[in-house]
Amino acid sequence: MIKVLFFAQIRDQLGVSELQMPSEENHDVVTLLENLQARDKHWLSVLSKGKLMVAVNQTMSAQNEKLKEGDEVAFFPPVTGG
Amino acid sequence: MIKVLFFAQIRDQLGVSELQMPSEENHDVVTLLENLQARDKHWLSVLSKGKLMVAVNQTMSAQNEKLKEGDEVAFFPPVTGG
Amino acid sequence: MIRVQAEDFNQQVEYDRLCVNASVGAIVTFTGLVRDMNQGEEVSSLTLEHYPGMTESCLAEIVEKAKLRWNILEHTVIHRIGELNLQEQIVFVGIASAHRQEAFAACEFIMDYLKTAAPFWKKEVNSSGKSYWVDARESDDHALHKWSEK
Amino acid sequence: MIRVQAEDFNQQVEYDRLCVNASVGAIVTFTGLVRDMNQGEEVSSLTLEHYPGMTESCLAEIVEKAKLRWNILEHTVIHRIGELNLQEQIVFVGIASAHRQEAFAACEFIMDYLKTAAPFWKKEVNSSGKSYWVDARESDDHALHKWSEK
Repeated sequence: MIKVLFFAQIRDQLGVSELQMPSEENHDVVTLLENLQARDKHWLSVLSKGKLMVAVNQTMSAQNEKLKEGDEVAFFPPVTGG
Repeated sequence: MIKVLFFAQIRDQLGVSELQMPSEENHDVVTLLENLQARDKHWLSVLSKGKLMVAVNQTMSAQNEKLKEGDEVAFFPPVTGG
Repeated sequence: MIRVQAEDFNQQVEYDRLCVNASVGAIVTFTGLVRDMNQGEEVSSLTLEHYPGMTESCLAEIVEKAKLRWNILEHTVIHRIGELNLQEQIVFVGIASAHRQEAFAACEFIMDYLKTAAPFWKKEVNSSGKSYWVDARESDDHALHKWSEK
Repeated sequence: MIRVQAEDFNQQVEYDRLCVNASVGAIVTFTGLVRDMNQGEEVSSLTLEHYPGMTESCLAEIVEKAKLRWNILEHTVIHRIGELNLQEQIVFVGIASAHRQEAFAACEFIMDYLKTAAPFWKKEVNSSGKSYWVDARESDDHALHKWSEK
């Protein structure tokens, strides 16, 4: 499985902070994102608007990053710390 | 009279920290400097070598700055604080 | 030293940690505070969320990048999380170097990267009690440009 | 606040003075220390001479110049005089602003000008007990260029 995390307004809007997705059907970030967007209209809307950042195994990643069993993928809005 | 001050290595080398010069014969900084250099070979040498900075009434000044009775003129090497 | 913590920190304690040895000639510190106005809203408090684990490794990576460019003798990066009130300290970056130019550059570089790359998010509460997520600022992206030009 | 003094100063006290109000979002501080090596000499102590009267007005003028360029909410400049031992604090510049870019720029600007315009002179004593006046550094003159380019 792939562990998927959401942070900040993405998590608030989806009402979910963490879920598992099968690694077989999600071999890269863009496919995983498409599968999440396909859940329903609300998910599509939340995961399509604005700039979405992605981290794979806690490192900032591109959308074409490959995924494998046990990976941790996080989706979040642009950071606003400091 | 014009009050003349020397700081740091200039003062150490001249062995004088302060003296008075008549304002009548020292109507600008360059004339004052020439009159000081004319004292003897040692004064000429100390007041000719390296970069000499000048302040008139505690403000950094150019060599052509005019002087008047009661002015305070300081000669010192480039600053090294901070 | 890199710390992500809910607790406040003391300036003197953090400063003293940076004076590690007699080669230190310059210490530059940056402290970010919760201020009363942000993006046109009157702020009364904020909550800082982060991505545990990634935050620490991301800050360590930013410091490593700075160390490749400047001679840093000691560094401290502290970022607070959780609820913070008006005027509270949010973030601290302290750099000890032999010379001032290095300390200034490294400190500002780390702040500029932290602002755009470290996984922290601010949710503010305004004076009417409304809470909202803070938008990322374009000026923070622009601030990075000066480091690629050199 | 501008102070020229023989006494040491405390980082926390100076920091607290800069947090004047809730508009402060960023505080940058610079501290210069007596370091063990300078211009190839092993330093054991130094004496700081200054031009009383002119020093204070010169520092005030530098701060005014900075205030024309950046929005500074609070400033502190402290320069010590007299004899200072290895690792002692020499100079402190603290700037409080709404935003970090202003605080960084103003703090570095003030240090760059102080280094080349404020009438202080350092006489060092090296490890063999020899004392000598420190030479001005060309790099300090160069540091001023960045402020005229903008």
